[in-house]
Amino acid sequence: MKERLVQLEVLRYNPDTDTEARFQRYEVTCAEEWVVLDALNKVKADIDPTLNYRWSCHMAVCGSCGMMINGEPKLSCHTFLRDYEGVIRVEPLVHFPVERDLVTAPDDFMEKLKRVKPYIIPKEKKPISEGEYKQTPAQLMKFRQYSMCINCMLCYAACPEYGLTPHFIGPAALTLAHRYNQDSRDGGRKERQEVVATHEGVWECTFVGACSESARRTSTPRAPCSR
Amino acid sequence: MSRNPLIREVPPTSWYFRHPLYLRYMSREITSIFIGAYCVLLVVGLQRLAAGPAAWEGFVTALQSPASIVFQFLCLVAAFYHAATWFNATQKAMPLQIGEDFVPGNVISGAHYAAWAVLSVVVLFFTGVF
Amino acid sequence: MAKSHKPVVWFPFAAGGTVIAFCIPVIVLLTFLAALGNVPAGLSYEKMHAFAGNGLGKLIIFGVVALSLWSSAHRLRCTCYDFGIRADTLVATVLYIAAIVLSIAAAMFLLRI
Amino acid sequence: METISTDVAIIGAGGAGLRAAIALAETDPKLRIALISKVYPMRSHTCSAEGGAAGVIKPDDSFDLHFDDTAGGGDWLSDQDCVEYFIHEAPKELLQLEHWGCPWNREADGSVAVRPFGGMKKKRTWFAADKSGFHILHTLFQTSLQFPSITRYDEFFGLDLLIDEGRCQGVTAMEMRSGELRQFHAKAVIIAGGGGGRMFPFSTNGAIKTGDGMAMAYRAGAPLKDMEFVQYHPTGLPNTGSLLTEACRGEGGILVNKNGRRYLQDYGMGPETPVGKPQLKTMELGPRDRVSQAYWHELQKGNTVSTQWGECVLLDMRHLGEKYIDERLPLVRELCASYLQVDIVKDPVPIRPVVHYMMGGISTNTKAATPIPGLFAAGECACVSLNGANRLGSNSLVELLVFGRRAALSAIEHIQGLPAANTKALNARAVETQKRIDGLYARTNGTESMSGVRKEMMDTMEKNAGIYRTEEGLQEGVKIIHDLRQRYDKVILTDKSKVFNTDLFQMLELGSMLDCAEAVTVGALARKESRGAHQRLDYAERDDNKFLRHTMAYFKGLEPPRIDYLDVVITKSPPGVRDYSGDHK
Repeated sequence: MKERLVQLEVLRYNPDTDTEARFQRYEVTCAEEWVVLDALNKVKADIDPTLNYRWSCHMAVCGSCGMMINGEPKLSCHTFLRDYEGVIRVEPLVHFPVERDLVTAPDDFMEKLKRVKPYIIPKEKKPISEGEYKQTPAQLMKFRQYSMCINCMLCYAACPEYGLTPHFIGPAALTLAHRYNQDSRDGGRKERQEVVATHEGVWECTFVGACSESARRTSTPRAPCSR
Repeated sequence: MSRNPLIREVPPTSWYFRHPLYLRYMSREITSIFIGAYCVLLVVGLQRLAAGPAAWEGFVTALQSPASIVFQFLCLVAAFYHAATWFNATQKAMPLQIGEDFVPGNVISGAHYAAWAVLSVVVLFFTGVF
Repeated sequence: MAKSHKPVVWFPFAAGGTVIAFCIPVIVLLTFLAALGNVPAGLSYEKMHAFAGNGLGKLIIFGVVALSLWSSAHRLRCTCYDFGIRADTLVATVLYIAAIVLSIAAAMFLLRI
Repeated sequence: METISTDVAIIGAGGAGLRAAIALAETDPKLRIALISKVYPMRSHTCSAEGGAAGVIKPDDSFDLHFDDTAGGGDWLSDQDCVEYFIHEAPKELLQLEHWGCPWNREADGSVAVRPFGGMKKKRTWFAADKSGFHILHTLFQTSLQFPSITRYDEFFGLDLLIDEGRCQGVTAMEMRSGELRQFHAKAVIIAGGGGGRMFPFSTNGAIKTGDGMAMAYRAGAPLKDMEFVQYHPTGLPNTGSLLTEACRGEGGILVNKNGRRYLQDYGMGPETPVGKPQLKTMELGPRDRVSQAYWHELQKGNTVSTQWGECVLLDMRHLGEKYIDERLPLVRELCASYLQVDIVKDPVPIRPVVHYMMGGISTNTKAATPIPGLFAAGECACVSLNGANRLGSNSLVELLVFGRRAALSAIEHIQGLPAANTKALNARAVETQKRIDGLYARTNGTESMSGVRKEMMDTMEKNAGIYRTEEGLQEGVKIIHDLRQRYDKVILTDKSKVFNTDLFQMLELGSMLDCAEAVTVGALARKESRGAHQRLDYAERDDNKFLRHTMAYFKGLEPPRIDYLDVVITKSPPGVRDYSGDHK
């Protein structure tokens, strides 16, 4: 397997000892086919156990390992070394407070997800014993793409509007609201609209389109539309 | 208590230099200055039109000043750029589903471009450009 | 949570954006040709007066002008914010009022034709 | 140390934990529920499950068939009263998820669609493309947001159970972002902490799957049951270990060796079926243990393909066509394209078996109750004895729903009329935990590197407790793991900070894994037979006389666990021959 010496420049911040963030340079031998997360794992195991970041699935579905890689919000488990040359700069996701190193605080994001009432508010309740709600493949396709969001928060880091206007509810929450609004089983659109159409809601979106760029792998957050 | 999260501020007046995508977005936003100014010019034109043939002729002559030519040119660029970005964005804002499948984005944009071209040609035809 | 007044602003904005995209380029092209000295026949006083004198013509002109004004005002507002001007309420008030005043003016001129 | 009083504490907010929380909140809105997890709920490993969830729903299927598939698939080590309960609850739970919005794939008429899966006699696997676990997890998480009585403690690392007067009455946990300890006083505790596949080097499991929940219960005195049964999934990516769902084969993918032969026919799963026309319960739709074992034999015979990632066999899906693959297996295509740079539409994918699931876990009964009053467990961390010696694909997503809910109902039963807690005694227990953590920070005599010990553990598990095992290998494995547990006390904690100290969390996780690994190896050494996922080269046959029993491992501090046995509950299906030769007999 082809190997290569990779240079990482990682943002470090430890609230116990630091008043501001600094960059630390690591050199680590990696296989050419590795992802940035593999390189970080090697640094943590062999060079510096005090480096902190989140990760779990290593298949781009759990959404833990979002980071800025050369200034772009990326899942580090799905960012391939083969696509990079020279020093790779790794920072925590922007627009979120940094707890430590690459670990950010997603509290605001979590609160916003909850605010759009992301659950079925049934049109008509029916007991389990009566079986499933019928839903044709076409009705399913209407919302499925919006149900694919893995909550990795990359779109919030990509969205300049969220950075400039932190009360903006943001792409993932809007997408989630839309996902349930479009579901044939749901009757909660009006309730959700009260949240989505407030000051903080959909009207703050100026259609930069950066959210969709950041999330091409999973769901496509979307700017508002009149529906 | 050791928790003391670091807040990394977004620079409010220079954030758009952080990413080419943001620059593209800002250049789209800036077109609104020219479009807005051009709209004012349209209102002035209406006023001249209402004021009679001499006023209208004066207006058309005034358009031919060098400053106006430059302004018109910039507006032309802005208008085309805005149109292109608008049509490209529509496919994302209003995805179109037929049956189980979504109409591909470039088909939606393509339809917009086609309609736009037809409309423009019709206007040019009726105004006697060709 | 206060309901946003933005939907009122946003729908004319979206409509205006579409109008600008479809109509403004060709209109600018016409005045640009005029500016270069090749005044298209359609821009003669008679043709323009006839078009604007017709009820449908008035409606089309007013629609294009008013929606474009409104949309531009809204986009200018966002642009100001994006450039770091944080007095959003003031900017919005000034721009929206300007758009409304100009739209009313356009309507008055049209009615005089 | 701050004390948080609650009615029920749940440790783990994956599928089972969330299902339990919702069941508690729905059944009694007045209950206070603390949902404690070391990750945000959406990060839980349930999200990585791909293929689907089994439940009898179609007219051509029956409960009896699901029963037979499960009991036989588990090589008759499943408790049949448990299987009986499970198969009847399964469709209800899946329908419940449908009502909560899970985007199940549909038939043209709008009813839910089902796909074939390994070891199942009928098509009964409900699926949402190849992201079924992801959709189940997110549906549960989003649904849980409507219940104000569920208080989430995201990124709280569970440490020790608080046991007093023989009852479990709470748990201590560390708030990861501050490094501070909290004690949760609860009338009942449900552990839903997932499995510990990360004790192996090559695993489909996420980094978080380190058996913390199992180890916590084990240390508190609850036995671990059947830990030696570790499932290898036959089709993992050879470099990252990422899962390629069984649905690849369910939808018609075939396995071939370097000679292009569909070798499964040589291992009791033949005769060959036509390519692209998979037949249930035979060839590529054999059970996971058998299919993984066939790989091992091919490896011995030199029939595998040498790749830059080691010896592989090939999974060929080309005949399915691009459109069908994109509709049914989009994630699989994407995973292969990005991590291996292989397009499954054009080329076969090299794959090999990879550690996937632990059949064993905290011993529970059909009510999801452990032997410790007040302590319940559900999901992969529990061994309710549904899966026996080998779990059938698509039973586990349903298991965490069925027994997540069951654990909640049992917890409610348990807390009726409980005497008041002795807060002082619980406090004293919590202080012991604080001391343990302080001790880790204060340790100065460290000589062992954490990554070194971890690597040795993983390599030992792979080498000595893998697909095929021997007396000699297991003896060595037992010895090394035992040794590593002693050496663990000398591991250096490099990072002495409080805030989000992943060095500390990895150290705690390593401790959990070592405890569980010892139960696996000791249990495997003691089980001198071959059954399901536990295959001994030196005891190649199943031995129902001696080993139709569950292994029970009891924690004995730094000593190896005490092993005991518990009879399997057989109600209507006596042990028989596992037949995967299809209808060809």
